[in-house]
Amino acid sequence: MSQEVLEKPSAHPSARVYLSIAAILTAITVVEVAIFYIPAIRGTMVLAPVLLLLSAGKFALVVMFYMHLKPDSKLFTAIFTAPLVLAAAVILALMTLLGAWVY
Amino acid sequence: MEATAATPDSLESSSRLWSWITTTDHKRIGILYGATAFVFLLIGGLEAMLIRWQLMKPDNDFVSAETFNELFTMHGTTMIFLALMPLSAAFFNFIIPLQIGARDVAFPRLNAFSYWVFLLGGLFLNASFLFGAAPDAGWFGYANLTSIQYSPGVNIDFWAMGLQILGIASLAAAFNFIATIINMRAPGMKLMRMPVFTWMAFITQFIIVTAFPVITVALVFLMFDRMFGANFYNPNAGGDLLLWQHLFWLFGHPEVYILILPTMGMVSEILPTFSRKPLFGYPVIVYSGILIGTIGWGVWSHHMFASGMGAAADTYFGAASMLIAIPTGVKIFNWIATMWGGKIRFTTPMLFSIAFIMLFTIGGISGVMHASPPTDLQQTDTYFVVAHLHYVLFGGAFMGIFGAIYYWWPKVFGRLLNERLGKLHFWLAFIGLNVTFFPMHLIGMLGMPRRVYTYSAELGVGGMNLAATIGALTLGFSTLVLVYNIWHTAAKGEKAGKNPWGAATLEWAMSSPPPVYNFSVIPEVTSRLPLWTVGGMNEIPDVPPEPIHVPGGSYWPVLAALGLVGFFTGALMHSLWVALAAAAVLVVSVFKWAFEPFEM
Amino acid sequence: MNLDRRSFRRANQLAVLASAALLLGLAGCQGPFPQSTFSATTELGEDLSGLFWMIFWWGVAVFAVVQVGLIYVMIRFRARPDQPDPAPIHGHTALEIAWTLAPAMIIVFIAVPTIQVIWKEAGTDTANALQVQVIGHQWWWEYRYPEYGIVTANDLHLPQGRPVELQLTSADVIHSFWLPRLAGKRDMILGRTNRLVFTPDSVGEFWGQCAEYCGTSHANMRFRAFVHTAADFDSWVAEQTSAPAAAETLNDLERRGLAAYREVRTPASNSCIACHAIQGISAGVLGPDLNHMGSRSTVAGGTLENTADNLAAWLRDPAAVKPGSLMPNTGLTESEIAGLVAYLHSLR
Amino acid sequence: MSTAAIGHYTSTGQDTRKIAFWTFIGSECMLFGTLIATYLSYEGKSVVGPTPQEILNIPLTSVSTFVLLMSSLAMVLALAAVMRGDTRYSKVWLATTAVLGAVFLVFQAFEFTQFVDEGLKISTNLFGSTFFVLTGCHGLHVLVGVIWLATLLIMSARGKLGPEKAMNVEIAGLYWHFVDVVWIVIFTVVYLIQRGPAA
Repeated sequence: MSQEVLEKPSAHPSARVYLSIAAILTAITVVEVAIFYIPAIRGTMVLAPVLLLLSAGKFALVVMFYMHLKPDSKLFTAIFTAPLVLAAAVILALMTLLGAWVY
Repeated sequence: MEATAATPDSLESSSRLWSWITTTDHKRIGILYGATAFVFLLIGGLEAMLIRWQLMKPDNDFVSAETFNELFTMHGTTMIFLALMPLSAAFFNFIIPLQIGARDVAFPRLNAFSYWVFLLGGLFLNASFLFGAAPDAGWFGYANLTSIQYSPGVNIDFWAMGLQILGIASLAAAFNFIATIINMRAPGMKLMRMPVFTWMAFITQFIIVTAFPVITVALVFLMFDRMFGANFYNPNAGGDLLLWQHLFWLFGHPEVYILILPTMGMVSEILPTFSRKPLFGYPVIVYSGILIGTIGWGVWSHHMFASGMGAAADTYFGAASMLIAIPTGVKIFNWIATMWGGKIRFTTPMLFSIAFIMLFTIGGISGVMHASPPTDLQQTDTYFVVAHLHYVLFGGAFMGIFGAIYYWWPKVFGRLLNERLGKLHFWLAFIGLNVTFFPMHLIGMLGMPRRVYTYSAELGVGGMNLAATIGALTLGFSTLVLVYNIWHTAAKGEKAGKNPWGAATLEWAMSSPPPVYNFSVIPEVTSRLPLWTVGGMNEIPDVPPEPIHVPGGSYWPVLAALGLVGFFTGALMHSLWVALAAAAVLVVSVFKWAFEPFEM
Repeated sequence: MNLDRRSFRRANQLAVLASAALLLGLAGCQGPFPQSTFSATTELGEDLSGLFWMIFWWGVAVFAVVQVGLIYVMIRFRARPDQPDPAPIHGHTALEIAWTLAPAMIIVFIAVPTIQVIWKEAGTDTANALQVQVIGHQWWWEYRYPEYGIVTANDLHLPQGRPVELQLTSADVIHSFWLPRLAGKRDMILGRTNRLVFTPDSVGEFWGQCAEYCGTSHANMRFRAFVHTAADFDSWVAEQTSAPAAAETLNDLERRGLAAYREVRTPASNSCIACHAIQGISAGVLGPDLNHMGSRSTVAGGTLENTADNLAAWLRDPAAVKPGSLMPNTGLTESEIAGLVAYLHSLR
Repeated sequence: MSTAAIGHYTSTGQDTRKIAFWTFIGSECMLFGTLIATYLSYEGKSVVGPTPQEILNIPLTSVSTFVLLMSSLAMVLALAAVMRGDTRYSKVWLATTAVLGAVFLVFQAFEFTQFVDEGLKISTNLFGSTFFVLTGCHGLHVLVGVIWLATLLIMSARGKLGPEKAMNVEIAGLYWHFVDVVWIVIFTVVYLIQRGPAA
């Protein structure tokens, strides 16, 4: 967060980029729901990691491109990711301490 | 406590009261915070006196059990949420913009909103006394004592909603200060050239921003359990009572760092000034502050060693809690090194800061004693912990804050507080504190648990409890000496120039009290200690070369605050109409506020 | 300036003397401390206080270093008239490393024994341990010995030398079982069972108290533990498992008490049999089990000695003894109270 | 960061409101993180009553997820339109975003009423309590977003939302995308990964 003189304004991506990202997001959602309905995967242990990965992908896409975090100053990335990581840690810690990992 | 107005030219306005109600000037909001918090400090202190009077001797009947339980709950809640945090906020408000060379905070109206929500929240919480239903489940309010089954009255509703309101005030202020510190520093003031008080405040705001949502969620769960029959803390429906303890202490431990870090910043400003020497190891103090803030998030369950979480959890939380002693120890050694080789003047702020180091060390050590889970099995929930927490919160936070009051008073009001009365206040407080809280280590180890309205004579701790009561009365009286000092110097205090203590940071570069625009020209700094370094900063003329636009007042923040607190009052009264009406006031005020032309 | 230094030094000595006198004087003149954590009598208790004293002496060492350093600095570097401004020293890396490593070393010295004790206490085997279920109620203690089928209240009886495993839970809010001289404390939480394992070594009477704030009469939730020799414990068990004396053997005062005990009052929840249990007479579960109540050392959750007039005072107005008590004031007449006291004390 | 000329000096060259708002989003991460942590910790621990497997309606929520994704697309297109000063498309895309958000809320309201009819209320069991508070809190945020977008739409209709006001729209966009991102997590964690014993 060193002091930068007025940062060079990076142009916002064109509409075409946004449309392609929307298409990817839709595709991932369709895949997620499809996986949900495949009985072979539904009951197994592999369902959760796959779905978490896919949704993390959607999460990153929206945050980096729609919320313009990727081209923006690293200041915003820092302010957003620190609490995000903390929130993830809190989720894992509470699930562990309250005994939620039982299957 | 109607403070003397800042410099006459800065506060011309039709009626004085209306100008205070609609003020958006960070300096006046700081004074409002300080005055309100000081009144709540006196209320909390009165509650402490009543508690000590009841515990003066075994089987005493000065107050009933119900009243005692309300007193210790309100003493804890008031001291933490209504006295200590707002007193720190008073200094954040007044001093941070001056230290970073800004004309005001980033969002002045949001700043006013924070204050009014805080004030109304404090009144909301204390209004419970008028209904004879003050909160009585402890400042921590463990689940299912707070459930509707075991606390059917409105006591807990007052407590939970009061904390929600105060949480909103703290969060709003935190966003404001983070934006101010990041974006409104004077040219040349890189992050590592910021004064240490602003650094510690910066870390504190990030802890507030991440910790308060957790207790907000915990309180929402509690309110849904009580009002809509939800099952969050209902073991019969599969709920786990430890969920509340985990969520509360996930907020609770970062909270105690919210309480102590600002004071560490204040002490780090006072010690160099009166040792005539720069702070020793500035970057180390800053990084250890950041380390305390982050590790502070990984230790919360040391409040729960007796709840049977299992050996693995106890081992981790015990080790992590001990780890925090290292950055704290490093700070203490750096403070002593600051004084080493200095030219030490024992003014009142300096005495309070030295006492802070002494007493906070004792509190830190007694803290490490129950960071170890097995010893905590004897110490938790006993008076040993009461001694520990008062050494770090009174000996630590309040001594530092009293020092800061005497240190920055001339800058805020233009007059120095009387040194002789200051020293009397210091010695009475120092002796009173030790006489009150040192015996409590022993009382706890000899078997007296916390929050008991009485104890049997055979327990053998009657004599020490009497000593603690005498000490508490001394402490109470010492605070009155400060009140007299304030009243005495309001008119007759020695005039303070720009820099009565010869300090090094930016807030001493303009007149006392500062003009409403703070700096006639925006300062440019080239060093961490601008006033002590040759060419450290540009010249600040007394009269601004060209007119400076000062934003006017606005009444939308106070109306929005009334709407918000009205909504909670409606919820408390289980009256949908009051809640909806208040919500309407809030929404209208927010819209009007958003569209009000307010030129920064 | 002189005034500050002289008054400062004299007042400082005064403060140190006052604190020291206070500490020593008051500690000495008190009688024996029934709930002191300093005089543990079990291996578990000794482990806990051993750790405490180890950390305590480390603390005293650190305290000494800091205070001596501070006082030396205050005296050595106080401002002397027309003394030049000191050199602006900003830092010293070697020193920083030194006083980061030093506390880290101390922490290691403290952490290792701590972790050893944690895992030792968690790992104690409870093969032939005496199982006692301890159930916390708002403001009294219920004990159950499944091995002997005994249900009692407030007085915990344990045999010497045999490990005991307390199964701690609560029937309402969170309490905390604290028996300083034998075992430290452990929370009692509705919906969970916590365990506390220790081996009572020396015979005697040990006091305990609830340590987690649990409502109006949290201060009155006390109990006593009695460690007996193996023989005495067996005779206690025999006494507790014996059937109550037959109605005919009661004298007429006790018989009047039995009648009062059995009487259905208005409202029905005011009648003794609604909450209390005596073998063959009533099976209430809300209040303490009154079988063999006469042999108990205290009344009203450990707050009053079990004497006739204490029991009478308790029956006359429970809320006066334990504010917020769930036992209602049943408006007993003096003769009913006298009868009940005699009858209850007859249940040896 | 080209959206708004910066009136006065700032230390980082970024817009102060944007810094404050990203901090607010960080704080909201902790709020939703705690809600999700409680949901996951209590999953499968309900003693009685309908379980997630029995009652969750995946087709309906898949559609509402798609609706929210498309509203994010509409939001960025609205921002692009405002930045280029294209008043017509500003209004079109702002309206589309608000309407899609409202549709999502209708779907959610329908889902809630259906659950209540099938016997899952907030007081029924742990699942009911955690589910309704988590999704209800998210729904409230969507409602606030729709009102915010409607306000921007009115400003744009009155010609008061020119390129110089683009930062207002960008910040509304940050809020809207964040609410969408939270739903992405909720949709996966609550609806698709139904842990815990089937009924």
